[in-house]
Amino acid sequence: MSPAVDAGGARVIGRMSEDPIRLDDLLGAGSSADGAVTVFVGRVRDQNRGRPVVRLHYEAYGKMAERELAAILEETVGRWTLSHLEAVHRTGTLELGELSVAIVVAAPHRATAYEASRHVIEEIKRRLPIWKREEYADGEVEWVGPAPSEA
Amino acid sequence: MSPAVDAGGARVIGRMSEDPIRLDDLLGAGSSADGAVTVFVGRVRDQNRGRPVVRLHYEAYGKMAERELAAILEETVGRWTLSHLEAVHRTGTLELGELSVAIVVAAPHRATAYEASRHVIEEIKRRLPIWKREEYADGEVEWVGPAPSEA
Amino acid sequence: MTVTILLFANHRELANAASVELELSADANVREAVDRLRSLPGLACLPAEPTVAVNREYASLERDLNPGDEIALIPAVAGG
Amino acid sequence: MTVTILLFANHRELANAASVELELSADANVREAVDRLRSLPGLACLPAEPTVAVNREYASLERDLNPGDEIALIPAVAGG
Repeated sequence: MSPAVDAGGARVIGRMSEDPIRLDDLLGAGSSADGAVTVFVGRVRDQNRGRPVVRLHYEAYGKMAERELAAILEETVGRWTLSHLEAVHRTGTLELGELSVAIVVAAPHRATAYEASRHVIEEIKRRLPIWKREEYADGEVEWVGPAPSEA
Repeated sequence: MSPAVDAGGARVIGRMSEDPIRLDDLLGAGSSADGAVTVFVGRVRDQNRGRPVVRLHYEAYGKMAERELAAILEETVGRWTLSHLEAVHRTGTLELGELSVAIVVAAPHRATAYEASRHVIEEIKRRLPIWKREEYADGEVEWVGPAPSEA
Repeated sequence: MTVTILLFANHRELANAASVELELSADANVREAVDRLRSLPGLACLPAEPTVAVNREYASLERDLNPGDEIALIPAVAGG
Repeated sequence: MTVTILLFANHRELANAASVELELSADANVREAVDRLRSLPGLACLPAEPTVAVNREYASLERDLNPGDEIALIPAVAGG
């Protein structure tokens, strides 16, 4: 569940994880040649479009999600000059406030670190076959999933 | 040295610090209403434009730097919808690999979290009266400082 | 030939099944497999052009199928 | 009137001083203060239009000065 790919010297790691994401395990990325590190973290919000969320479950097409995530990361290190690129997406039942996704990019320059990070999260949201089942305080349930464009 | 400003409900903290920056102290930012957190970290690189760096010292016009940093953060929370914005810039002598600057943004949506973070680091680099004295392996020294545009 | 269709999220709940095996003619494409799914309880209202994957890659509805292919219906739901 | 000029980075090293006190005429502006600095050892080569701050805010060279103002020369060096 932890495919590590070497593309042009960059360290690239994409993972689907049923266990909580620990930022401490992700930081310290890259080498001292990297002046810039960006971390993006998605968290389970306590509401969606104004409706209070009480419980949340991520269901994934796991093997395809791993494949797409690896493809996204490979495309990204190919397009930008990066020395470390790591992305983890949670599956399973998450508590409010828990991390659903984390992306760490280390790069020589900050423009690259921001752009590559943003690209990875947009592609994850667009392409990863993962669906979120949100249960609201009023008892209703909604499925939320990959979408062509979303901010 | 730790001015905390409340602007429209957002928690805003800007600091100049002679002590090392600890990311663990910065994370956990924002509330569970915030779906997105970005962290930007600048690190002391082991080279600059190909020349190996052996030692590095940040000199600041401290009181103006604090004032400018506070102004940047206030402008930023005024422009974007943020619930937590924190920025720390180191001064003094830093080892290679140490963090020179860290910016944490928590926001309801990811576009905001990225844009606000990028804005803060660009304004810091442009406006903060802080100069970096780089000593190279060949014994030469160069001052590096605020610049109108730099990536 | 036999193919497997994986169902996720609301599709899985509507069909009350995580996967379905279909027996198709040897020259069937993805569209024919999806059309067959519409006869299942709960899946009558599948969209005309659902997003699909074949063998873990996004694929066209016109793609020809081979025996043993793993087709997945990718539900179009609200973006998150 | 008396004003203080703060020097940083390469300016501080060139002048071998972190601050300088200047006695100026009552109607002096920032530009006149900067011009006076050029007579100091090491600061002859200050740029014609250096960046300055007055009382911890970026300011124009045409800004009029008041007694006790804290002027800072902001050295233009390579960006980082």
